[in-house]
Amino acid sequence: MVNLSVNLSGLTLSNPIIPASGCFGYGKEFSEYYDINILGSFCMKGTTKEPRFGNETPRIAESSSGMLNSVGLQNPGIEHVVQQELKEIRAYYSKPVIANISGFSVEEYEYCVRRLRGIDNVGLIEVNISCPNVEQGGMSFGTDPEMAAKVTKAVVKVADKPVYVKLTPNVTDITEIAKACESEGASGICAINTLSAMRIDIKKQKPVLANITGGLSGPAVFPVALRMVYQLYKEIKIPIIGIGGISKVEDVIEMMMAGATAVQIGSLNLVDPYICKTIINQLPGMLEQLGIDDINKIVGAAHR
Amino acid sequence: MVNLSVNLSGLTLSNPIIPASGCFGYGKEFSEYYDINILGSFCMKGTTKEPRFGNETPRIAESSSGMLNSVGLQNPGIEHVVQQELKEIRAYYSKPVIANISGFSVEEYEYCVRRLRGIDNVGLIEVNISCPNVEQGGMSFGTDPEMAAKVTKAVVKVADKPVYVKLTPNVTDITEIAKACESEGASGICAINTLSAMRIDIKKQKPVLANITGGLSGPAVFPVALRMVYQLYKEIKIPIIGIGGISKVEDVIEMMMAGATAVQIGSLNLVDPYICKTIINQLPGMLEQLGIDDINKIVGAAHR
Amino acid sequence: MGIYTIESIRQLTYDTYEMTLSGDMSWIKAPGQFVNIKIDGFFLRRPLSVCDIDDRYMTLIFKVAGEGTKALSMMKVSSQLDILCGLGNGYDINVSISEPLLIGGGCGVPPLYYLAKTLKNKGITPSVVLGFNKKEDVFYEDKFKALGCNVCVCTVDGSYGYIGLVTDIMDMFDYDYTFSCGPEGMLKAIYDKSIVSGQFSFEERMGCGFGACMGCTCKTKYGYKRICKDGPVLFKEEILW
Amino acid sequence: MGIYTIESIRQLTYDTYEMTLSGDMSWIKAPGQFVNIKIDGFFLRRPLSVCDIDDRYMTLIFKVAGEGTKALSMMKVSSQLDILCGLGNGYDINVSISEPLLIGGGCGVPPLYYLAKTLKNKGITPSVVLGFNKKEDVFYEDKFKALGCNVCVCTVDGSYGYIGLVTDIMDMFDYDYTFSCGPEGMLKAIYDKSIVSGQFSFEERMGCGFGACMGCTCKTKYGYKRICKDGPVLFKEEILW
Ligand SMILES: Cc1cc2nc3c(=O)[nH]c(=O)nc-3n(C[C@H](O)[C@H](O)[C@H](O)COP(=O)(O)OP(=O)(O)OC[C@H]3O[C@@H](n4cnc5c(N)ncnc54)[C@H](O)[C@@H]3O)c2cc1C
Ligand SMILES: Cc1cc2nc3c(=O)[nH]c(=O)nc-3n(C[C@H](O)[C@H](O)[C@H](O)COP(=O)(O)OP(=O)(O)OC[C@H]3O[C@@H](n4cnc5c(N)ncnc54)[C@H](O)[C@@H]3O)c2cc1C
Ligand SMILES: Cc1cc2nc3c(=O)[nH]c(=O)nc-3n(C[C@H](O)[C@H](O)[C@H](O)COP(=O)(O)O)c2cc1C
Ligand SMILES: Cc1cc2nc3c(=O)[nH]c(=O)nc-3n(C[C@H](O)[C@H](O)[C@H](O)COP(=O)(O)O)c2cc1C
Ligand code: FES
Ligand code: FES
Repeated sequence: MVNLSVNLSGLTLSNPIIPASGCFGYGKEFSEYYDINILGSFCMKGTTKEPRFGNETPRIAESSSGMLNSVGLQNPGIEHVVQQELKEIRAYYSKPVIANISGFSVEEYEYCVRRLRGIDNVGLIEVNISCPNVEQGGMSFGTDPEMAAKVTKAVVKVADKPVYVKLTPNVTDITEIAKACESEGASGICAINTLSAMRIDIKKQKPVLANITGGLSGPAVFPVALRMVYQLYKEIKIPIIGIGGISKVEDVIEMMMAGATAVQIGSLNLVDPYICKTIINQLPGMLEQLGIDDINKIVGAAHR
Repeated sequence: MVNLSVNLSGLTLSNPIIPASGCFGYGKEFSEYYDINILGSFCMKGTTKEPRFGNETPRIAESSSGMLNSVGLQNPGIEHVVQQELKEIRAYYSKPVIANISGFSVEEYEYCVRRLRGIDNVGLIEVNISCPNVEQGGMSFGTDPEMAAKVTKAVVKVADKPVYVKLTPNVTDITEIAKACESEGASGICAINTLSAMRIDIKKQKPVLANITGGLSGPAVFPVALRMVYQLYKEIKIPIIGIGGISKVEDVIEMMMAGATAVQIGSLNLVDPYICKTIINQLPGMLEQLGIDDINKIVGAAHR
Repeated sequence: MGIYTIESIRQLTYDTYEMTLSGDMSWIKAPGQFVNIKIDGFFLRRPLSVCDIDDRYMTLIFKVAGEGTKALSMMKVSSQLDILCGLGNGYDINVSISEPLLIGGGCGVPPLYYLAKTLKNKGITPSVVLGFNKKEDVFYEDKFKALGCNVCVCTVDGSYGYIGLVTDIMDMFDYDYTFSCGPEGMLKAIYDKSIVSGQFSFEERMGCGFGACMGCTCKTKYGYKRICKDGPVLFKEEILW
Repeated sequence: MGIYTIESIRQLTYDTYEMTLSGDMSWIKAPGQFVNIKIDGFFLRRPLSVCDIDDRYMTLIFKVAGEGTKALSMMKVSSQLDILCGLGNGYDINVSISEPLLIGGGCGVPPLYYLAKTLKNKGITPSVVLGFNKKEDVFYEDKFKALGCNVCVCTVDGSYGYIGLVTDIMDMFDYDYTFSCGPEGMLKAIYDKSIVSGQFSFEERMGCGFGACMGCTCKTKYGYKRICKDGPVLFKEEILW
């Protein structure tokens, strides 16, 4: 028997597979396709203090081995998430979930995280300082180590769960941002969010997305995400959740060998709603084939 | 008849299609596949002051819709390029080429550019401050606006041809670097070089590339390159050569609508040696279909 | 999600194809629902309305609009497709109506066929208005006629049927309800012109097609709705333009 | 570059396939050259040695090493492949030799077959040593025998033929020259052991396969060489390990 269970700052997951924020809603749609209790955990859609419509449509474009989105953090606001979504989730998911939080000021982040205190089916808080699809706030917190530190510090102070900070790849040096978060008490780092990107409709001579730019995700970004996780593992001591372009079981293993303790799978859920189930089923066999009896042994293996 | 000819700071190209540096050697191998005189121009492999072997092999890895390289500027040195390659090129290419220059100090850049004075089949100098595959120098000049400005200034002073600076996408804000180059007299900007990336061999539990990381190129990066060209067009007045992931005639048009006056095609030449010929043949028909009689009219069209 | 086998591909016009597929049809519950098709070499699936269906076969009609639909049109009979089926709400036919008018424009026509058939089975024979750009684009007029529907075709350039837009000829019929599908401009024109209630089927670029990504959200009088899950069909009363 | 049609696919061992293709063979000039195959869904081409060739057909033998060769193994007869042909220098047979020994290991065996045939046509019948890991991996022993070659097979685990490595059995033959192809470790062992001259065919991860990208460069006594263009065959005298 291969051990698949991993530990994220005290939160034990039965396996390292976590659907990523924004690509799994609140899990409900997927629970109609399969029993999502097999997941290590799942990450809810990004939540802000106030409800948001997000950006105008079109919000989606396609590219080679990838997609662009400019959803812009559509969500019903933290109050609704706490009062309704987190309660409804219990009906089809019995483990703790990950709450993904965004804000347009340090106070908003703090507000949301405070509001999550005492809610026992939230196991971890993922602080998104990397959304490329909102005007102010969002990514701007993630491109400046000082701002990243400020948000982390404020949030860690009020949180009663481990705080993981989710970073943007749209920076010169991601390790610098991560170190700032680590030093202010972040329990872990999630990397990466989407790459800022765009497409143009040549018939209309206009950007495809109403928001002009969007975030690139999917297999196209995998080697960039992998490089960043590898770099982070060298520079920080806290656990890393590896995200970006994972589409198959081999990618999970690469990502963990680069240094991730767990992984998140985003866009692939949108085109193959069963992808996480498939990968969870394939993991033990794949590890056995590689002669590995405990998945924790591969974390950072490529550094040795 | 559709007009395809474009002008790069006084250098007129019969069409905007230019094979990118490092993906076309000195053109010789391709001249065996087709008459490369149909090209607008072509960009020679990156040249440094001293000959270089580059990095150890493996230097190549693959990813979804892309490839990674860590060639590390293998080249015979500027002296050999001037004395031999540039002379031999005349036998199969009768137009001016673009010389791509790299260095490990400002002096080295300056030296190479000075050495190119008076050589009439060099039409343009592309200063590569963005190679992710060399230890010092290379990309480090391209991630800091001050260093970028310094290199540009030194090179512009000694050059007798237009100087275009080639930028790296591995930065938080590419426009900041471009503006630094523009203000020091660069005649144009080339964007983008490769994205720093990696792959891991899960059987060996080791990075695939001997150099650990490499540069990601190919269709996977197209939407990122397009976004950067679009951003640059808003912020600078000098011409932009759009590079990154172009694989078909539609991509050329998107790139020009984003703001590129000409484009470079890199990796695609490696997997389809006829790609530039194919695209040049398709361009007039594609433009006609879009109702465009002069390709210059689409430059920056997506901004209007 | 399921694997479906291509049973036939037939070219209806110079750019429009009709494809029949076999496989598990139990997912599909209502006319106006759509399927989302994985095409080799493309990351996102392509949404197409169900044009017709029975226990064993499903018919889709699609226009070659870009690379994805082009690749689809070149697939071979008996090859297989990975399809997410039974997506969206579909048209609600449990509304009290007696003389419905079905209005389709271009590649908005396909879902109306299965809708017409379903209404027919309920004992209601709808009237049908089909709008196209030009003669060469027209398809399925005879299919609707074969159902016994009163069918009127118009083309923008007048090269076939009546000249003009669907809104120019819809008043030739008596109707107490509209079901429509087509370009947004057409839907808006119908909305503005018709004084009766109705259901309108919308298109939007989609990430998932099953409600997970918020890629397709629009504003309605009753809050934000996902075109893919809460739509594609919206009631006239809730639409905000 | 050209389009080639798959005429047959045959499984030689549990993981090794033999494929014959028809198309323009005029590109191929020498044994030891390779082709570079575009496989749908993969960005880079896959290099494979020419195993045999005549005016109309080419034979390739490949092991399923990863996703690309797996996809290749599942292609159907009569489907088409986009292939760059006639790449690399190939073995130089215009050297003065009388008793050449051909040494192949695993998927380094294929190019030696066409080499043996070419030598044969020149009036020289080579001896052949083939090394595999185990019995189940062995292929083409009979094909070399049918050419009239003296063939010796060894397996690492001794489950077939002689036990051991090719270097353990090569001295069973008299030879004045070696032609080898196989894993780098094997080539190095042959280099160290043999006292005669020879030619060695190398593998490297390739970007282009035709000399444009410098992805495959190695150092030799006479400067840097591109495995794809200046190789894959190097002379013993120039090799630097
Ligand atoms: C609910 C729904 C039902 C539809 N039913 C039909 C139908 O029955 N017959 C038919 O011909 N067409 C239908 N369409 C439109 C059809 O989905 C597009 O024509 C198709 O996706 C174009 O793909 P492409 O690769 O050829 O074009 P490309 O332009 O290359 O596609 C690029 C991307 O844009 C998306 N896209 C492009 N046009 C549209 C569009 N109009 N709507 C949504 N996404 C688009 C594609 O899905 C893809 O993600 C429907 C659309 C929706 C949303
Ligand atoms: C000149 C030359 C001749 C060859 N001839 C043969 C032959 O006749 N029969 C045979 O079975 N194999 C041969 N090989 C090896 C063959 O190219 C690889 O097994 C194949 O590329 C693996 O592809 P994959 O997608 O299955 O594996 P993956 O590991 O998924 O491939 C990933 C990437 O690595 C490259 N790669 C992986 N292994 C190798 C390798 N050993 N050499 C070069 N690139 C590699 C692939 O081309 C691809 O770019 C030859 C290699 C070279 C360089
Ligand atoms: C449609 C969509 C919506 C997203 N929304 C969020 C979000 O609300 N919060 C967040 O932190 N990341 C969001 N992301 C980013 C993903 O969580 C993930 O970081 C990114 O897509 C890279 O992973 P992937 O390549 O597996 O998709 C979103 C991504 C997509 C495609
Ligand atoms: C094998 C290889 C070698 C390269 N060498 C150079 C180089 O010497 N100098 C340079 O400026 N860019 C070099 N590049 C970058 C390309 O010129 C180009 O900027 C990049 O590949 C993106 O374009 P593409 O996606 O069309 O390949 C190289 C790229 C590849 C793939
Ligand atoms: S397309 Fe994903 S929610 Fe509608
Ligand atoms: S693989 Fe490109 S030069 Fe050899």
